[in-house]
Amino acid sequence: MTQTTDNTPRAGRQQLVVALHQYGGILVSLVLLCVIFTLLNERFMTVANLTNILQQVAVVAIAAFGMTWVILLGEIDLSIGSIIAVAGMAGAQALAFGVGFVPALLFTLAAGALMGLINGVLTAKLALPSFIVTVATMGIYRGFVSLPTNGAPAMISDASWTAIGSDRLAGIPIIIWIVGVLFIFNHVLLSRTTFGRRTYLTGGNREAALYSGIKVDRLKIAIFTLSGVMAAISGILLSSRLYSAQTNAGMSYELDAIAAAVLGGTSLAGGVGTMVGTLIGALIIGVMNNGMNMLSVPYFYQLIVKGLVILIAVWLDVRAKRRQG
Amino acid sequence: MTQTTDNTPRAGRQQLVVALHQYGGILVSLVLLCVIFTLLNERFMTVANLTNILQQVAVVAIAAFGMTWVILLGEIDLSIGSIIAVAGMAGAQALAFGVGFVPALLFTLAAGALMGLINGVLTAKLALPSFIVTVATMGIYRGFVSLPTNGAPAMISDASWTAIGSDRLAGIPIIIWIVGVLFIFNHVLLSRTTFGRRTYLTGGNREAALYSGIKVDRLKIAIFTLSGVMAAISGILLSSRLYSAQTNAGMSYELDAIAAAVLGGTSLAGGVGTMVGTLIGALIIGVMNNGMNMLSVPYFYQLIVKGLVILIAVWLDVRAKRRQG
Amino acid sequence: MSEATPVVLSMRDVSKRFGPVEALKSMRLEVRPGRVHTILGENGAGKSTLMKILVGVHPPSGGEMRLEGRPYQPQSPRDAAAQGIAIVFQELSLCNNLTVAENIMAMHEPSRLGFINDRELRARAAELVRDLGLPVDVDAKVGRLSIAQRQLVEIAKGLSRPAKVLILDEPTSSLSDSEAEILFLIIDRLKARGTAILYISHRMEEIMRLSDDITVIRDGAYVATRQRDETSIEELITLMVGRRMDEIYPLRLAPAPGPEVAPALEVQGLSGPGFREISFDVRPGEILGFFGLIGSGRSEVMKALFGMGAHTGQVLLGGKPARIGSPAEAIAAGIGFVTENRKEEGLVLGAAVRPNISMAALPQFAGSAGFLRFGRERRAALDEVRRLAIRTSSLNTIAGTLSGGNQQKIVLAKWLLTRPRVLILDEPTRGVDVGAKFEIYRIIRELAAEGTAILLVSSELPEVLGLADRIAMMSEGALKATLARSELTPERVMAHATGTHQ
Amino acid sequence: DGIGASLLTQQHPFYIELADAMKAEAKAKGVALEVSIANQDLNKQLADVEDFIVKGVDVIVISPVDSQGVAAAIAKADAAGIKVVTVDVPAAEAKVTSHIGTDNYTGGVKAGELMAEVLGGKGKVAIIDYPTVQSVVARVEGFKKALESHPEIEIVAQQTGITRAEALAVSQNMLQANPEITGIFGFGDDAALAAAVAVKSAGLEDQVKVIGFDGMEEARNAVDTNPVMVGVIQQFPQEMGKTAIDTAVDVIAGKEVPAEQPIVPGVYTRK
Ligand SMILES: Nc1ncnc2c1ncn2[C@@H]1O[C@H](COP(=O)(O)OP(=O)(O)OP(=O)(O)O)[C@@H](O)[C@H]1O
Ligand SMILES: Nc1ncnc2c1ncn2[C@@H]1O[C@H](COP(=O)(O)OP(=O)(O)OP(=O)(O)O)[C@@H](O)[C@H]1O
Ligand SMILES: [Mg+2]
Ligand SMILES: [Mg+2]
Repeated sequence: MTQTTDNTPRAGRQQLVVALHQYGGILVSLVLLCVIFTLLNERFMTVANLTNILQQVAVVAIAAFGMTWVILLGEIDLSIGSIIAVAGMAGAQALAFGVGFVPALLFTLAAGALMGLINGVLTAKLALPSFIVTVATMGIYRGFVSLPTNGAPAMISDASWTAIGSDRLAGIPIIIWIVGVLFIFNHVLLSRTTFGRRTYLTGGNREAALYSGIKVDRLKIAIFTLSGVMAAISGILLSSRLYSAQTNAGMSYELDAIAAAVLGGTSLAGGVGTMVGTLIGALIIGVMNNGMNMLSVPYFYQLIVKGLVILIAVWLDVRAKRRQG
Repeated sequence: MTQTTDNTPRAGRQQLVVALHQYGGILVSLVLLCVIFTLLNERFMTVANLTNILQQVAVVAIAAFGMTWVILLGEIDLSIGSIIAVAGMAGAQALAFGVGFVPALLFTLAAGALMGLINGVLTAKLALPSFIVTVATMGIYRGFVSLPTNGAPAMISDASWTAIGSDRLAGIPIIIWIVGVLFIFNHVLLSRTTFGRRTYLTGGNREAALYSGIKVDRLKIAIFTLSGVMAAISGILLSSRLYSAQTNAGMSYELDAIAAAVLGGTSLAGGVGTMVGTLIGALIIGVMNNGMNMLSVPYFYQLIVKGLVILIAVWLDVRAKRRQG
Repeated sequence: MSEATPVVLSMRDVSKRFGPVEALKSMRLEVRPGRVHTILGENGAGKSTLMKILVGVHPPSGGEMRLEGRPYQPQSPRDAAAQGIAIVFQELSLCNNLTVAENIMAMHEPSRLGFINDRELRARAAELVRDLGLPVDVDAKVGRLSIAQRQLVEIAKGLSRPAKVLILDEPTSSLSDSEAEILFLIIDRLKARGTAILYISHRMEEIMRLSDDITVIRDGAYVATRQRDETSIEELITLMVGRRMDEIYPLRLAPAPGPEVAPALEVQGLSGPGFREISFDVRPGEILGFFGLIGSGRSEVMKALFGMGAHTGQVLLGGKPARIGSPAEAIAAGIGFVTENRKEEGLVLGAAVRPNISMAALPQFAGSAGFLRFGRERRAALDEVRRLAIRTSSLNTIAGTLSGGNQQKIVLAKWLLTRPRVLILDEPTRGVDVGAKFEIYRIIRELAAEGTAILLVSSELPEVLGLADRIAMMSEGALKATLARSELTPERVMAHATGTHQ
Repeated sequence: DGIGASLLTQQHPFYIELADAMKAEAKAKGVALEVSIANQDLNKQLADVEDFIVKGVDVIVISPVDSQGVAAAIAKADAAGIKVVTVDVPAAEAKVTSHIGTDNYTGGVKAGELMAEVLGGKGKVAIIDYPTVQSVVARVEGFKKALESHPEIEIVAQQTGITRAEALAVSQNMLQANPEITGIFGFGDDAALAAAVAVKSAGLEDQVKVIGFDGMEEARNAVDTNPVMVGVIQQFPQEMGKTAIDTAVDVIAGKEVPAEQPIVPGVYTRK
C-alpha cells in the first residue's frame, strides 16, 4: 500500500505539467481551431483580429465567469441573458435621467445584484430548483426590460459609457482590461479563498457541507448575486459596444455561457471546474464564431459546425481526463 | 417502528385521495387560474375556448411527455425545439417529393427517432452530460432544418396532413384525440410496465440500477429516442396547424416543456414524476397564455405574469409535498 | 478441511487493477455449499473488490473463476444472478424514490408482456419480508427509512431470488444486535438449504459465531484459510494485520471525572420529532454511551443537539444556556459531530483528502480577506492523516476512492481539527476493521483524557461496554435509564434497550 | 367586437411605431382595438388569432410572422366569418381583404441603386441579412438585382446578423476578412447601425459606406450626423398603421376596400 506523501509546493515546470494535464483536452481543441483558421485565412492570426476576438468574446466570457460559480454549486442560472438586457436598460435609463456616469454604473451593478439576489433567495429560501426559478425570472426580467421603452431600444450617448466598449487604455481596448481583471478576480476568489473552497465543498456534497458548518443558503444567495453582478457587467459592455440598450439583448447568452463553462471542464453536477477552463471555453466559442465569419461560412452551416465543435471538444476533454484515471 | 402491513388494493375513493395528495398543490394552481379567468371574462369558460386551449397546448404537451421521460432519468433534452422544426421540414419535403401522406408521416417519425437516437448515443456511449450534448444538437438540428429551403418556410398543401391540425373526429378536434392517446400511451408505459419501472429505478439511483442489471445505456438511448419521436409528433401537429414548416418553429419550446414537467412535480434530479402531473403542468401554461390573451394583457406583462405564476405554482406544489412530510 | 463437500465456486490467481492501484493480486478462494465462508481483511484489503468481481460489476484483470466446475465469467450482476450468485452490497444500492416492495423486486417484477402486476409484486415482497421477519413496511418509500431499515431491505432484495451463493458484504455494519439476530437466523436457514454464503464483517465475535471457513487477505493478496474450529480471534487478527493485538478496547488514560466536575453539556427536556423529554449531562473527559435498537431515536437527538432539527427544551454548554439553530452555531459553541452516514453527511466524495479534513475547521485556515492559508492547512491535514494512520497515497487523493474504513477516519479527522469541547460520535466505527477500530478507540480515549466530553452512539454492545463511563439507554424515542459503569452488564443493558426491564 | 391585431414583434422600433399609429388611429375613430404580440413565433400568432376568434372581434389585422405560414390563421378567421387585413408582410397563399405594406423588393432595389451611386459604380460590398424572414429576403434580392447592372461592384461577403450584437460581431469579422470592403448593406436599421460602429472601430470611416433599411428615428439621425451612414431606405409605419385601421373600419362598415394598398418606401439621405 502506498505511503502518505506530501507534495511540496509546485515549481514552475511542474505547474505547467499539471495545467497541461488538467486542460490538455480543451487546449488541444482551441489550438486546433486556431491552426485550421490560420491555414484557411491568412488574416486570422493578426493582432487586429485576435483583439477583435477578445472583444467579441468579452460579453459571454464575463457572464460565463458568473455561471461557473453557479454551476460549481450544482445550480444553474438561465436568467443571465435577461439580466444582461435589464442591466443595459437600467444604465440607459439612469443616464437618460441625468444622474451621471458613475452613479449610473453603480445603479446598473446594483440592479444586477438585486436580480441575482432574487434568484438566490428564491432558490435557497423556498428550496425550489434553480432551473425552474431562473426559467421563471428569465421571463420576468425580460418582461421588465421592455417596460420603460415599450420594447424599443434606448439610445446611449454618454461618452464615458460608450468609451468602455470602444476606447483603449495603454494600447489595449478597455474591454479586454475588464475581462482580464474580472478573470483574475474570479480565479483568485475561487482558488485561493475560503469562499471558493466553500463553493467547491458545497457543490460536491451539500449535506456534508451543511454538517460541517457551511451556511449553504447564504452561500447560494451570495453566488447567485455574484452571477447577477457579472451578468450586469456583461450588459454594461454590450450596451456600451452597441451605443444602446436593446430589449432583446443577451437572448440565449445563458446557453453560450453554460457551453463555455462546460467546455472548460466544469461539471454540471457541481463541485468541479475552474475559471481558467471557462476562459478557454469562451475563447473556443469566440474563435469559432470569428473564424467562420472570416471564411464566410453560411449561417446555417455555422450552427451545425458550432454544435459539432462543442461536442468534439467536450468529448476530447472527457476522454483525456478519463485516460489520466 | 412501522409494522409490516399488507394494504388491500386501493378502492376508487382512496385513489382520489391519493391523487389529491399527489397533485393537490398543482391542481390548486390550475383551478385558481381558471376561476380568475372565468370571473374576468365570460367567454373563457366556453366549450369553444376550452377546445381552443387544448389545441394550443397540444404541441407543448406532447413534447413535454417526451421530456418527462428524459427528466425522470435525470437527464435533459434541450434539442426538442429543433427536432420539432426538423420534423415539420422533413414532412414538408417528403410530401413535396410526392411520397404520399403515410410514407411522409413515417419518414418524419423516423427522422425524430434518429435525432433522439443520436442524442441518446452521444450521452450514453461517450458518457457526456446530456445538457451539453443537447445544447450542441439543438444548434446542429436547427442548422439542418434550414438547408433544404435556405431558411425559407416550406408550404404544406397535403390535405391529410393539414387535416390533422384542423379537422374533427366525432365532434372533437383530431389534435385533441392525438394528445389523449399519447397521454394514455405514455402514462401506461410509465406506470404499468417494466420499461417505466426501469426508468424510475435508473433515475432514482443509477449505480443501483446498474448493479441490478439494468442496461442503463440502452435505456438511456431508448428514452432519448422516445423523446425524439414525441418531439417529431409535436412537429407534425405544429406544421399541420400552420400549413407549413417553419425553420424557426419550436424555438425555446424545450423550456416550456421542461416548465410543464416541473410544474407537474417532476424532479430535475430524476426518479420522481408522472405523466398526469406533466399534463396538468402543460394545461397551466396553456390556460395562462390563453387567459391573458382573452384579457388583452400586454405582451411584456404576460411574460412577467407567466414567470410569476410558474414560481408560485411550483412553490405551492413543493410546499404541499413538504407538508405531507 | 471438509474436503468431502464439493466446491461450488472457486477462484485462482485473480487480480484487479484500478489504474495505478493494485486492489487484488493472486487471490484464491474455494466456497462450499451449506457453509459460511468469511473473508477477513483490513479496510482497503480488497474484500469488496473481490465480491464485485464475483458478481460481474468489475471484470478481473487476470486469473480464472469456476462455478460448479465450469468457467465462470459474469458480464453483469444480472448475469451473475441468473447463474445463481446473489449479492448484498456494502454501499447501499437502493432507489430512495421507490417503495420497499418495488426495490426488492427490481428487475424481476411479476409481469406479462412487460406489464407489471403490482398486486402480485406487493404480495410477493410482503411475503418475503414476513418470511424473513423484517420490521419494515413494504409500501414505505425507501427514502423515508432509517439506515438500518434500508440495510434490512437490501438483504431482502439479495434474498428475493434463489441463489447457490449469497454474498453479504458487511451486512451488519448498520444493524444493532437484535436486527443482526434476525439476519443470523436467516443465514442459518439458508445454510440448512445448502446455500453457500460468502460473508464479510469486521466484527470478530460475530465472525467466530457464524463462520465455518475464514479466509484472511492482506493488501489484496491471499494470506490463509482457516476453519473456525481450528483458530482463534488472536490468530486471525495476527494474520490480518501482520502483528499481534492483545487488547481491542484500550484502557482509560485518566480516571473518569467524578460528580464534582461541572458538566460540559447539559440537556433538559429535549423533545422533537422522533424523541421526547430527553435529559442527560456529560462532563469533560467523560464518555457517555448511547445504546438502543435501530430507530430508537438516538441519531435524531444528536442531530437536534447539532442544530439540524426542530426541538424544544434546554441545552446548557459549560453551564450557560445555548441556542443552537444550525451546525455553524454548534461548531462555534464547541460541538463536533461525526455523523452516522459518511457517504451522505460526512464526506465530499469527489473532493481530495485535504479539503475534506479541513472543511469543518475552515475558519482556522482563513487568513486576511478570506484567503486560505494553504501551508497551514496542509500541515494540519497531514498531522491528522499521520495521527489516525489514514491510508492514502497523498493529500490530493480523491476521498471517494479510499476504502470505507479510511473514509471513516477522514470524517473523524475532520472533527478532531475543530478541537471540540463536546464530540458526538454516531456509530464511529461502522465498517471499520479491528486495527483501525483500535486506533479510533485509542483516539477517543486520548480525547477524553484531554478533557473532551464525548457522546458515543453505538449499536455495538461490546463497543459501548468497552468504552463508556455511563450508558444512556434509549427506546422508542425516550431515555429509559442511565446506567453507571458499575451497573454495566450486557444483560442489564439489553434488558433496558428492549424494554423488558421493569 | 372591434379590431384584433396580431403583430410580429414588439422589440423593433418599426413595429412599435406601427402599433402606436394603429392605437392612435383607433382612438381617433372610436373603435376598440386589441393588440397581441406573436414574438416571431407563428404558432403563437395562430393561437392569438384563435383567441381573437373566440373573443368575437369583427376584423383581424395581421402583420404575418411568415407570409406562407400565416395561411392557417387566415383560414381559421375565414371559417369563423371574420375578415382579415394584412400589414407589412403579405400573405402568400391566402386571400385577404386587403394588404397594406412596403414593397420590400423595390426598397431593396432602391438601396442597391443608392449603393452604386455612393460607390461611384465600383467597389466591394458586404451584406448583413436575416434569411428566415421573407421581407428581408425580398430586400436582399432587390439589392442584388440593382447591383447586377454594375459589374464593377462585387458582393464579397454575406452573413447573418439578427440582433444588433450579432450584426456588430459579424461586421467586424467581415471587415477583418475583407479589409477592402467599401460598402455594407444592413437588412434593417439595427444591422446598419451596428455596421457603422464596426466601421468606426476598425478605423475605416473614410473607406466604407453603410446603407440601412427601415428608416426609424435612430437611423435617420445617424444618417444626418454620421458620414459613414450614407442613407437608409425609409418605411412609413405611421401611414401603414393609420391606413390599416381605416381599412378595418371600412370593412366593419361594409364598404369596399382596395385589395392592395402599397406604401412606397422612400430613400432618406443627408439633407
Ligand atoms: N473503483 C475504484 N477505483 C479505484 N480504486 C478502487 C476502486 N474500488 C476500490 N479501489 C481501491 O481498491 C482497494 C480495495 O478496496 P475495497 O473496497 O475492495 O476494500 P475493502 O477490503 O472492501 O475495504 P473495507 O473493509 O473498508 O470495505 C482500495 O485501495 C480502494 O481504494
Ligand atoms: N422525518 C421522519 N419521518 C418519519 N419517521 C422518521 C423521520 N425521521 C426519522 N424517523 C424515524 O425515527 C426513528 C428514529 O431514527 P434514528 O435514526 O434517530 O434512530 P437511531 O436510534 O439512531 O437508530 P439508527 O441505528 O437507525 O441510527 C427511525 O425509525 C426513523 O425511521
Ligand atoms: Mg468493502
Ligand atoms: Mg442512528
